[in-house]
Amino acid sequence: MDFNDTPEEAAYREKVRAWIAENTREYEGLAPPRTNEDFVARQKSWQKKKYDAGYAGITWPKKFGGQGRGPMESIIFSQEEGKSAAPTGLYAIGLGMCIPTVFTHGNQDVIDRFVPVALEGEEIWCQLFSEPAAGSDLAGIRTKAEKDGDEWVINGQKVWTTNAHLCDYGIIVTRTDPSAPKHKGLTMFIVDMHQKGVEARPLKQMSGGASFNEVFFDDVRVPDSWRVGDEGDGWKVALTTLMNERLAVGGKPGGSPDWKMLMDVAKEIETALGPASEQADVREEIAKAYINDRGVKLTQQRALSALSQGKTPGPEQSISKVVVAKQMQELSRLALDLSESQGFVRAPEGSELDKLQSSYFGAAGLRIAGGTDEILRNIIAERVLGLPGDLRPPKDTPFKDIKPL
Amino acid sequence: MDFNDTPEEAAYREKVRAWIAENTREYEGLAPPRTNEDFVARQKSWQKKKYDAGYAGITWPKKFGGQGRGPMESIIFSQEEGKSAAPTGLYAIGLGMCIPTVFTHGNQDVIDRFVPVALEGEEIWCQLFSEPAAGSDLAGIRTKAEKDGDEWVINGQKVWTTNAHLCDYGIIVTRTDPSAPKHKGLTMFIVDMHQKGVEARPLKQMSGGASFNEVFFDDVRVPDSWRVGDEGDGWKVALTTLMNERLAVGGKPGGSPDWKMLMDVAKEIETALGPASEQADVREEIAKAYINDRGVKLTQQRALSALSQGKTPGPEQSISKVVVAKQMQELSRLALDLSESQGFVRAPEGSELDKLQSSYFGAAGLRIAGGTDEILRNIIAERVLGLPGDLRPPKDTPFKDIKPL
Amino acid sequence: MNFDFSEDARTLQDAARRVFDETAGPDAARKVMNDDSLHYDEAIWKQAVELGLTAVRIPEAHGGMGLGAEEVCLIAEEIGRGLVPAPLMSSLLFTEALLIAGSEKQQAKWLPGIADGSVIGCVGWGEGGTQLPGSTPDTRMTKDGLSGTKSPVADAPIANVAAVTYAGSDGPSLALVDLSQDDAAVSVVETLDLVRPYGSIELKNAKVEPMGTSGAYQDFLDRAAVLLSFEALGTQEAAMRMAVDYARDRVAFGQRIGRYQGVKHKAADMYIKGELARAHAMHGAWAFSANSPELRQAAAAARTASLDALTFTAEENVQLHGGIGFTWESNCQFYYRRARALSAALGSRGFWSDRLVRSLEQRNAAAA
Amino acid sequence: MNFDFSEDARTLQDAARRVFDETAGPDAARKVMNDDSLHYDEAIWKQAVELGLTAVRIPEAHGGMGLGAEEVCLIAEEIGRGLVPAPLMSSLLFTEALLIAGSEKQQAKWLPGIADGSVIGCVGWGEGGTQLPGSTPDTRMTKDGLSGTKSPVADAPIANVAAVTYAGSDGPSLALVDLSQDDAAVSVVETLDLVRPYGSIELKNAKVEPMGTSGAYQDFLDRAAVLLSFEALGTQEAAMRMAVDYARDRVAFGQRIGRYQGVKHKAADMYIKGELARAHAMHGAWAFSANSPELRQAAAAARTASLDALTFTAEENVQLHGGIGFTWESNCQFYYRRARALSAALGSRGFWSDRLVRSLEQRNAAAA
Repeated sequence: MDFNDTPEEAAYREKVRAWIAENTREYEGLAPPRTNEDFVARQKSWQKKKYDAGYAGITWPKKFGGQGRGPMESIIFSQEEGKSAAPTGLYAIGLGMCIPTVFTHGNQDVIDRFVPVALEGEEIWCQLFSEPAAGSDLAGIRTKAEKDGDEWVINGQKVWTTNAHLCDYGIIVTRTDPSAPKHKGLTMFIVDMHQKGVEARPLKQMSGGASFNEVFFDDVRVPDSWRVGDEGDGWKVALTTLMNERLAVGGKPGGSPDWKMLMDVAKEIETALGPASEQADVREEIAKAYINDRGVKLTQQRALSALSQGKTPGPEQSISKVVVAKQMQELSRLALDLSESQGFVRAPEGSELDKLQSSYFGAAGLRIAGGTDEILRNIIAERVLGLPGDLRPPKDTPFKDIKPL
Repeated sequence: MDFNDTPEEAAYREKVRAWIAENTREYEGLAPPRTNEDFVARQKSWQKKKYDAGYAGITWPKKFGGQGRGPMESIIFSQEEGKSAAPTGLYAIGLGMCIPTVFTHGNQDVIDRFVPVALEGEEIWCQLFSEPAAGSDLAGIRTKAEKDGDEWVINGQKVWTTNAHLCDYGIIVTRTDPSAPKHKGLTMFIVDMHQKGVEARPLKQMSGGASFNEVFFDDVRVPDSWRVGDEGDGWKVALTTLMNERLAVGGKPGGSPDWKMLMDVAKEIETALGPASEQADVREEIAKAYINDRGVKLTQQRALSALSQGKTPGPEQSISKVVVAKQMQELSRLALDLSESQGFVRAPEGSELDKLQSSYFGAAGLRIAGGTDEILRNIIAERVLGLPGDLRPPKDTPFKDIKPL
Repeated sequence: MNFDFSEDARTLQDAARRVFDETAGPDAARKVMNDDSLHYDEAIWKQAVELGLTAVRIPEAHGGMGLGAEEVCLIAEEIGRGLVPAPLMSSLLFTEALLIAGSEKQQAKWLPGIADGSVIGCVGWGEGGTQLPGSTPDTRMTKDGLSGTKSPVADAPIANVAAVTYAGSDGPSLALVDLSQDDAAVSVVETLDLVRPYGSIELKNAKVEPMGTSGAYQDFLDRAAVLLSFEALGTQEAAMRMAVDYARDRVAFGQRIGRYQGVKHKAADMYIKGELARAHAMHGAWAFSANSPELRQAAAAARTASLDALTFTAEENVQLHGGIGFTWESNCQFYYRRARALSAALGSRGFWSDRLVRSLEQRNAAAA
Repeated sequence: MNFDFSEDARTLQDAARRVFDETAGPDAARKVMNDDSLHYDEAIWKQAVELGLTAVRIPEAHGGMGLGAEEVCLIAEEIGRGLVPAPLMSSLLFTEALLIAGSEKQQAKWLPGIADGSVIGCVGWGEGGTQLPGSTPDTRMTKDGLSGTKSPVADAPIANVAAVTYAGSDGPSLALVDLSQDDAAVSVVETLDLVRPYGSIELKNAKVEPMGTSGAYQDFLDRAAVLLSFEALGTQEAAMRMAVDYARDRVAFGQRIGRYQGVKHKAADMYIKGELARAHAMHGAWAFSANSPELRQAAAAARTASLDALTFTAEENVQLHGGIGFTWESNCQFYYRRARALSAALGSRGFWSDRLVRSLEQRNAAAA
């Protein structure tokens, strides 16, 4: 057992670390971008550098402009990138989920047209799956696409779309055959986000921020050649995309409160019996937080080890989000309770208490995003432990005839 | 608001307290009965006294030999009885559940034959409902009764029968029509427990004790006149019986560990930082235990108040068992953990640790008996909060054709 | 035995509930939240005053209704249920402070105004840090007057008078502050609760009157805890209803989500925690009205249990709604935020669970 | 990165598992439980010894296999999974004590016998009261020898030699006791675990040899905690499997109970707690084998998490079985009881969660 890079990994890490250090200087100490344009420009510039240097699409097949390398290289690059000043994030969904779906299921013309430009960073992509009535039950999609000659006409609403207002294109799942069973009548398309009839509105969250959009489609036309996968195969195709998400929404947002912050906060709080960090109940919570946070990190290192050994990671990965999200909510609440008035008054921007206040709200969202606690427990029980599924209404009823029970 | 008896209640309490004091002297300071015979004899003698003095069947209609009084009188009598040395328990199920079912649904001959003798204490009754495959899902009963002339022939097995080995008669639910839907094909009978073909075996529990029996029925014959309720009405009739159980299995066994015991145990345990009772984590548990234990007691007092006011108690009663059972398990475990080696070594009979050790096992049973935590939560959610029931297979399938999903 | 509220108390509660059902609730709260110029809803305040809700506990001699603990507890519950965007709780708590710690003269001066709604009262114990209601404040009384800062004080920005804590000779005690004086400067403080206004009261040698002993302050804490428990109960039940109603309608995988035990058992737990808290709150109401020695433990248990119930329900209400519950447009946020506000309102659960055990120990010692 | 066990370690684990699958498990445990004359299953013991399971960590010089922490951890997991009714854990723990605290001479004298199974070792730290592994024992060393009582000591009734704690000059330390001497009297002690034999070792001026420093004892605690965590993990996984298998077959209300989220989510929680514990136990195994300064925190986290996982799983396994799970005939009781045994085996979770936080504080202080 060891936690070290293999010689090959170490060498690759050396190489990329050097390159990243060299090429991220210009971003160091920059103030956060003030406008969307600044934000996009900065992200584009970095993506272009990676593309030119051959660090874009590290795991993608060469024929799609990728590097054809293994997952470890990609992980090592992201780790080093994460330690640097590099402006990242905008391409995560597009290059992580959308484009792989496009080059797996799209036709050659579509691949030639979209994949290279996307990898270079010229065009930004979003993913248009969720709907108000299709959340946990994603196949409940109602946005419809109707054939008109060799075009399709899309009408409906999507929700929880990240950065829709900054994107050029998106992949959208639509219902093309309401008389087919729920999972059979869906089809995926590429859609131009700048086209008339497409409207992205920011979706304000409980916390006040708005990192997502609602997107409305009103008679939006798409050529049949922009179809991704066969008509009626939308569900199968969407699953490819979601595979990647499950991995993505693994842990909690970087820099969010952990056992260490709880310990630090508690140290500063004087009680009648000395610092709160000496109270047995607080110590219990610190221990619990360490066990959950570190336990998930260690579990992820088990997965990395598998990849590093060329094996497939085990099912234990599936515990990550359900553990960290709830832990984050409880730790934040406890720390705010311990801080009494100070934890309730809006804390100064960037302070520990500010982090705790936002994470108390953020955690409520994290427990839902990319699979609720309940859905994830179902998945663990069914796919990992082999328990039977919930009793469901017959799967073969035509979508339009489904009567909710 | 007040917690006092009404003048009428106070007067009645005075009266019964005096009578009980007078009539329980002979039981004071007695050693626990050594044989089943002693046990039964002692219980019979007390029941007979109550019968003769007009304190048996307090809430029963006069025409069945009862006193025709209200629930408060009955409760007051039990409260005072509980404070005395009176030997009680053996008749709880028979007179609390079985006989009321008999006089509600049985024919006049059966009533005349059985009710008075039972109330006098001459004959002891048990309830034969649960089966290995019919626990939470009580209607899954498989013990069958087949008509033969004007008799019925019973074959099958019952389980979790209290005191079956001490009883003279029982009420048994059987399946008389396997081709009817599950809830429709059941019929209830009175059965003679001394009859050939009836065998009661003690059912040993995880804890080692055996307060229940398994009862086997092998070609046991019952006259049709001993049928309780119509053929096929067994489920409806059984519900009458169970109404009473829900009330019975309300709280936790008297004298079982509560917050006070946890506090006492913790006071005695010296830690590096003083007595365990001063540690914040232990204090949290004491507070939790008080909130649960006392909260349930107070909730029961809300019900008593309703009865005392001639109203029906509210649905809040339904929380009692699910709260106390889990609380009992956690409190016992925590106290045993705090006691380290001492909590693991078999504790001296009757000591606090002995109580805690048995209640750690007892609680595991209490969480299941008379409705599991899960069933009770379903009941609260559906009957109290009005949520829809679990999705179930069609109710109208003939029992014999039901294929488990 | 009659461990239940009187018919009269129930009648008053129903009246309050009818008014708040019409006027208050999440929509009214949202209106106040969205309008920065608005600290509370004057129309609701007027109606509540007309109904006599600020006058219940005030003796008739001072223009009040002279009613008991039962009535004010049930009113607090309705205020909580309706998320009522008006300074009612603050005035009720101030009234209790004045009743238990105030002199006849002080009561005569302020209670009539509270009763007729011309005066808004508030209570300040925190000092912006991690103080507990039991710890000795930094606010000090010198011959020149009272100096220190009380924050965050609910409704201070709209209040005329405040009961604040200071370091009394034998522990924290109360003082009466006329907020119209310039030696008491109130500034708005932002908190996690976007509906109820909070302020900081800065005292510079303020001319104030002491109110009662440190013992009276401790007794005030018990009564305040009982009232806040009923407010929490009302809010908790409203959040639970919201969750249950949604679970009854929302469909996923072809069935209403209320059919799933994952949802059902969560709802049952909301109810269980709520009823446990209610039992203790009722116990507190009884001990309050009967002036029983059990008040200290009953109040502490009620406060602890009601915060547990509200926190759990507010969090799981969002969870049960899924994505939509996390949006600004959803009403889930009001309960999620108010749970924080009620936690911070008078020392969070840790203070009260410890106070509970302390009082149990004292009763055991006394009994032994 | 290779945070996983070596192929060799896995191979040895599989061998152990195959043997125990055939010979051990609940039925073997029940056999020992039901026969009062039986303290353990000699056939299983012989097979385990032949397989070399008592020799893994013992240097080849002393007739052992000279293997590392990874191997012994995985063996402990299999012992736990099989509820193995033989004194294997005790001998493994005794071996670790001797390896870290014993002199070359002591090792030479005892290890060969442990390796070939002719000697059974055990470890005694408790004294029948509420002592913690960290507190100073009442057992004292005088010029006349060692005096005190160690209880309950797992497998003492069948052991030949024991490592026991006594009050060393600078804290609890280990001493080596030859149980064949008459100054060490062993009597059987009844516990909640009806399978594993426990004894009390009464020492009257016993002629014993000190073993290492108090520091060595602290290091032993870390290694013991890691081994016990793997034992707990094995037992926990067996209990989880039992629950899942039952939920897959048992039918209620026309469907297998595994379909109900109430059951499903409980099973998922068993898995989640188990995998968290496994991650920390593996961290412990690594720190053990790498002799890393992280061992103290890793061991404490592993012990805490594994007790949480085992306790939850053992309790909910009964719950999920319903009535049948509460019967003597059901195998649920073995896991329910063993969970108590493992809790008491070396200080319950409170001791270890505190030790965890203490070590985190020290590392932070050092880092700062």
